[in-house]
Amino acid sequence: MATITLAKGITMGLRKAMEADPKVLVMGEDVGKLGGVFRVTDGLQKDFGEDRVIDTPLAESGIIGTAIGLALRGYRPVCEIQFDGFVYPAFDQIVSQLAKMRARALGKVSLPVVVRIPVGGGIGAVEHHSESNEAYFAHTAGLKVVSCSNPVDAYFMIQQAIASEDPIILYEPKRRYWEKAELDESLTLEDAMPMTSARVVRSGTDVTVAAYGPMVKTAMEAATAAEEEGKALEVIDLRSLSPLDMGTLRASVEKTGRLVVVHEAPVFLGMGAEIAARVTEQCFYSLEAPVMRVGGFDTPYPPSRVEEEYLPDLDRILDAVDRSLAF
Amino acid sequence: MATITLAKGITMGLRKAMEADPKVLVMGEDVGKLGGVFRVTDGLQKDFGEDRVIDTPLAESGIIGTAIGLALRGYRPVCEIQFDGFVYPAFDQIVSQLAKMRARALGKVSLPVVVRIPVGGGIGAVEHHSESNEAYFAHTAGLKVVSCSNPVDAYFMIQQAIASEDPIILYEPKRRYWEKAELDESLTLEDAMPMTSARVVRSGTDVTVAAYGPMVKTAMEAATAAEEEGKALEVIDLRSLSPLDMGTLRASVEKTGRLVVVHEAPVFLGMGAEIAARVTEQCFYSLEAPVMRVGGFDTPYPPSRVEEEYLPDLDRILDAVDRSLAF
Amino acid sequence: MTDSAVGSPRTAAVSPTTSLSSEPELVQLLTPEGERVEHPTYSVDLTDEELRGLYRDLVLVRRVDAEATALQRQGELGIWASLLGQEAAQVGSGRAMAPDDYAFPTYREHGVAWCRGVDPLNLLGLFRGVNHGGWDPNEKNFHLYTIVIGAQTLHATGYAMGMQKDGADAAVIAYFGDGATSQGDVNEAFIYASVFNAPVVFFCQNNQWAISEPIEKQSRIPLYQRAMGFGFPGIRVDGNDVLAVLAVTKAALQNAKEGSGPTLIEAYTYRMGAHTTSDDPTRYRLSDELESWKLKDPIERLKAYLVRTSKADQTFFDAVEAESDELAAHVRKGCLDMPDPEPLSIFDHVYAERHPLIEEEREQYAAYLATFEESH
Amino acid sequence: MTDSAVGSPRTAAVSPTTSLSSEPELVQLLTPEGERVEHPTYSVDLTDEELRGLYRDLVLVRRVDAEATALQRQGELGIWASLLGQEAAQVGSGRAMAPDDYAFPTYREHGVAWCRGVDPLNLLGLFRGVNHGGWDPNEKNFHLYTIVIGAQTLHATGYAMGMQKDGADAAVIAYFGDGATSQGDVNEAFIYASVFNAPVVFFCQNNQWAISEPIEKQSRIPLYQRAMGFGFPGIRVDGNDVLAVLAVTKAALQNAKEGSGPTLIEAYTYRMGAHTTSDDPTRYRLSDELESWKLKDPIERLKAYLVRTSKADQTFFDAVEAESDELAAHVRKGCLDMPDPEPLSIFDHVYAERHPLIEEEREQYAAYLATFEESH
Ligand SMILES: Cc1ncc(C[n+]2csc(CCOP(=O)(O)OP(=O)(O)O)c2C)c(N)n1
Ligand SMILES: Cc1ncc(C[n+]2csc(CCOP(=O)(O)OP(=O)(O)O)c2C)c(N)n1
Ligand SMILES: [Mg+2]
Ligand SMILES: [Mg+2]
Repeated sequence: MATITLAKGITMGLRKAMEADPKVLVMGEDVGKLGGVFRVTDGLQKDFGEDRVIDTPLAESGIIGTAIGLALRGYRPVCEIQFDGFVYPAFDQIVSQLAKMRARALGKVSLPVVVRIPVGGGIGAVEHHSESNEAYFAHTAGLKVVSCSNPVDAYFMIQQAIASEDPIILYEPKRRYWEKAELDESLTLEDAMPMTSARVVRSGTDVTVAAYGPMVKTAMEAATAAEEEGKALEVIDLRSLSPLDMGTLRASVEKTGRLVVVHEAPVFLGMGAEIAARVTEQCFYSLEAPVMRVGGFDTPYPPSRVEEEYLPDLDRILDAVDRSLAF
Repeated sequence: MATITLAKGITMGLRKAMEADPKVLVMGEDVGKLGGVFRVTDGLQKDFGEDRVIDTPLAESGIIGTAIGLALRGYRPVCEIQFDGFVYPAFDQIVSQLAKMRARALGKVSLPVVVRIPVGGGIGAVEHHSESNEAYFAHTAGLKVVSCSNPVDAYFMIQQAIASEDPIILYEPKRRYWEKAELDESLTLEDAMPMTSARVVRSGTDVTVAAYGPMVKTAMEAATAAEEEGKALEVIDLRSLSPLDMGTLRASVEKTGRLVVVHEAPVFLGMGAEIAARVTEQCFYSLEAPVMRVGGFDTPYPPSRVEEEYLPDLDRILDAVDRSLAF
Repeated sequence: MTDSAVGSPRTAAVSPTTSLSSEPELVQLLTPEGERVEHPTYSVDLTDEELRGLYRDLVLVRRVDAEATALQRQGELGIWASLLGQEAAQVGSGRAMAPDDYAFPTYREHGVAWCRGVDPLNLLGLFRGVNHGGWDPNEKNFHLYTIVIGAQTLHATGYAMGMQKDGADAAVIAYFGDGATSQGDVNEAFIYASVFNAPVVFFCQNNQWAISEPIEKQSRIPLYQRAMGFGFPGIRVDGNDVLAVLAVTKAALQNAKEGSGPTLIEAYTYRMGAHTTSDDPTRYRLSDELESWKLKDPIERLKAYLVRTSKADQTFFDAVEAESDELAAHVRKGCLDMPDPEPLSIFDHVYAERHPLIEEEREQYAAYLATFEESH
Repeated sequence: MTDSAVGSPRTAAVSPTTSLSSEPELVQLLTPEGERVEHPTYSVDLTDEELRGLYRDLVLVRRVDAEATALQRQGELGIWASLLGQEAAQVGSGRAMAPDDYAFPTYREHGVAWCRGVDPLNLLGLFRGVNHGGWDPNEKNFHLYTIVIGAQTLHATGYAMGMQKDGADAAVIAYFGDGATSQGDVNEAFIYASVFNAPVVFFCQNNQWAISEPIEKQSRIPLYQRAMGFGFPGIRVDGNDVLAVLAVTKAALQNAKEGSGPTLIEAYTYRMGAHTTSDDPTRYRLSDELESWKLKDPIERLKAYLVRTSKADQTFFDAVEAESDELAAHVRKGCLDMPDPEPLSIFDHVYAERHPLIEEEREQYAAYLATFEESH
């Protein structure tokens, strides 16, 4: 057993994958000597060399575009986008090339590229450093979008993402990078839950709260608080945003009859929209209230001094839970 | 009264706006002598000169980025993106700059930039020429996203978009460019319905069908066919995707109790997701069936020889209507 | 400031060298009249058979192109991007490549595809709309066509970085057009290639037009000089001279393999036809420009040379004609025989691994289609 | 191939000129020792008062920067991007601008802001997190800080295109760093500016580092030579020499206004501090590099010159010191006095026009907040 942070979980997972397969590369801005601005790649260049841990020029389209070429040559690049708000220059390469090339080739090429994106707010940063843009990629066919919420998942999901033959967008909740947990290093990938499965992290009977990434911890806190008020919340860590694990969601909603979806991203066309629409269609007669969505407002991410107002917190989740129960 | 095509409606609207305000510019690839690949800007450079109708270098980020600078200088640029699939290189400029700069400046600057995007499939084109990417921009706070479905709306909406102080993404349904309608040229902008209002284009009592852009015509055909089967469909042309005209949607759903949303874009996190989630929350007790979504599959847009299978048609709409009624 | 100022430590200043108006000469080994000329830096030494082989390539790819254009007119293709006029640029560079080298084309490199041994029918599939390409890029080291302008130059650079890591004795050619030089991606590719010293040759076919926009809308200096700004060599070659293109491309590939990094080759040529079959060039360019370029035809000049030097006789030319007719027939028949994709193929190959949503939609759509079967 | 080959019609080939290893000299008018030297092309003719004014600017902006860094350490700012070491590059270029000229800064141009007359408190607001900028760019013709690397260079180019259309006797300066030169946007800006001959000066502060990445990761030749590839002049100036920067920038702005189009200025300088207060340079660079640059300090050299030529006496220096203390106090007090934004301000200024969703969310959130009021 080792106590690790979420950031360390990614680092250890990367290291394991690089040791296991010489084709695995790490590339991005400042991932070398600095170890990335969050130190997630700390020590990797020292141990694997500049040939496998590559400080790229300051150009995100170039990072993804060359990663695609490297993948076509048989490499497995893991690209770090320094902050969520800086993935957009690479949007064309991700959406029109990375996501579509396999279908374009009728399956004759694979693009095992992982795009790591530190995501979300709550760290008191300046503009563009706190965004939640998962819906853009979840709406893009050909990509898989996953989001880890804790150190152990981080450790396994980065390895699963690298092992996948499909391009993966892996979201890392930056404000949870320093959260700690115990990792049993004897566990292997075989022991790990499939990357695209959701996990019930707390079972309850009254209301289902579905969250992912940074909001899982917040949802758990809400569940604890609700318990004191005698409400039993079931909390689901979605883990995978595309595809969605509908089976787990359905089973829970059929039990509770109520669903609240929580994310930092703006509500309008955020993940909550798809989950609400899909769950409602599949569980129409089980739902005793409409699916409630708790998320960021439909505004640009605000200045950090007011971000706590923007971000869903325990109270806003409980408010939605109450509205659902009162419906 | 003049008979015009949808393409001509945009051309005439552009011309009117350029005549009225010397600050209005048209810029994009091949918009000059060629008049754009769809001839929408035909004749404008001849009449307004190369200074106001600008053939840009082949770089979309540059088109939007320089348009932002021109807007800051007091111009009102209307940017043409040649095809839907080619807007992605400009994604960063649109999402991080165009959409957010006004809030960044606490309202001290306006960015009256219009981005015209010929959208959607059904024209037998090669890859990247048939995409429906409105959900990306509708999920982006700071932008307004509108979609015209007929020649008269095209004529007015382009003028309204240019008149707006907010950045507008205007979608033009390319396969409807050659649809004809009568335009009463004596009508002025004052006579026109607000750009952000939806329109009930056919009233009915059994099921509401909400569509926009190219799918409005298809929805109307479905309504005609349904009538023969004795089903009275109410068809709504949403026109504005962000913001949504919820009042019109609510009124209709409260009447019919059933809603089918139709668009070409992939269903997963498409506009239908937001509409289903929002309408369900606001009309929970009026809905007799879950909101049905008819859209493109969650795959890349297929080769043109099979695109008719991918695109929602009359039968798939009626199938959803039946599933709604049978629920 | 003057040319001599470039990089001269005294001033640490640079200024434009050649303007577009004063066009520099270009590397040429075969004049439009078919005269063989020497060049101080570049040369080719080809056997008569190799020379005839190049002629054959030029004729065959032009024939395939003509047949495809005809098929489009007859409604068998949705659209076609003709290479007419650019045969020498494509065959010269295509034949410069070794089997282990790799090409990243645009949507117009039919001649390069031919040289790599790709059956033209693969290309027609895309333009007919039965697929988006679908051939196996690794079979002939010829990547899929890329339609998004410039995107493939980064793929090519990344692939070259991979070759470098593998220590392979191979290099990549990234194809793109004059208009593409304005895209951020292409300039980023120049940066990555130069910083990592990747074995990639940037092969720009300057056919003078980007749909309706002349080269002046993309650059105010000759395109080959763009390389100067990134610290690698750039060179302009007569794109209608298959020998010069072959020589210059061979040298650039060799330099790349020897570790000298990227080179930008500007193949100066002309788009003799419309941008695509959907385009109408009469709206934006004058026919006399076309006339002047007709005199520089890449095939005519090689034929003139072969005839004058009696390296080929009429029987050879007749044989090539006959072969081109056969090839055209093969293309036509193969095109007409192409089956439309199955409706459910839409769901294939989106992901390598199982995907619940795709499977759900496939099943639902299959069931939906079945309802029609029944009703008939 | 050699330099002389550049643009020479005979070969139509270009090749790298200077490599990074052999650094070219740069335009300098004031040596690190404070000696005034002449340059064949560039000169300044300043009154003693103007020279003292420049010194005052340098000292004051450094003081503001130091105070902001201190405020961050004390938790009053979330982060701060220090300009330490780049004062001359910013003051020299900032003072070269006329009132009608327009600046598009990155996030580090505190010295330019000062020259434009922007109260430093406006800048602190962003780093404190009370807004994203929020000043009126048109008040002082100083655009908002842009954090997305390179994006502002296109805004600057577009703005310059607008000035050109207006026939204004004005030009734009686009500020960016060495790392930014790798972004597609910056290269597209070079293309638009050169093709449209826009009156824009591209002012690149090469402070040798992009966070942890040295310049070698962005380019293998000196950055000012990038301009060659786009057909406009590029020049490297001693970025720690306020006089040289002033002269070179003035000339470039003048050329732009006279219709000669863009110029790329590479201000060769050094980031003396961390990238931002969140950064730890000890992880990636050696301190002796820092030591060698200390000897080139922009303020020391000007002070030495003023003293040696007795253009300024101790009373002047004391006065500037005193003024800088006042300014620092103003910055500190103003920073501490900044009110946090109102919760509901999140919904302001997202759109110019009414927006039902924003209004709905504002109302709902106001009602939600009210429930807490009650409960207290
Ligand atoms: C990113 C992007 N923008 C626009 C287009 C539409 N388009 C297709 S070809 C073309 C012109 C390309 O010109 P050039 O690079 O010179 O190549 P050529 O067609 O002349 O071979 C344009 C604008 C595209 N395919 N991709
Ligand atoms: C598009 C984008 N990618 C990444 C970043 C993160 N980032 C902020 S500053 C910086 C380095 C910039 O270096 P340079 O251009 O030399 O400017 P300097 O900070 O040295 O002044 C990076 C990578 C960003 N702000 N924008
Ligand atoms: Mg071209
Ligand atoms: Mg720097």
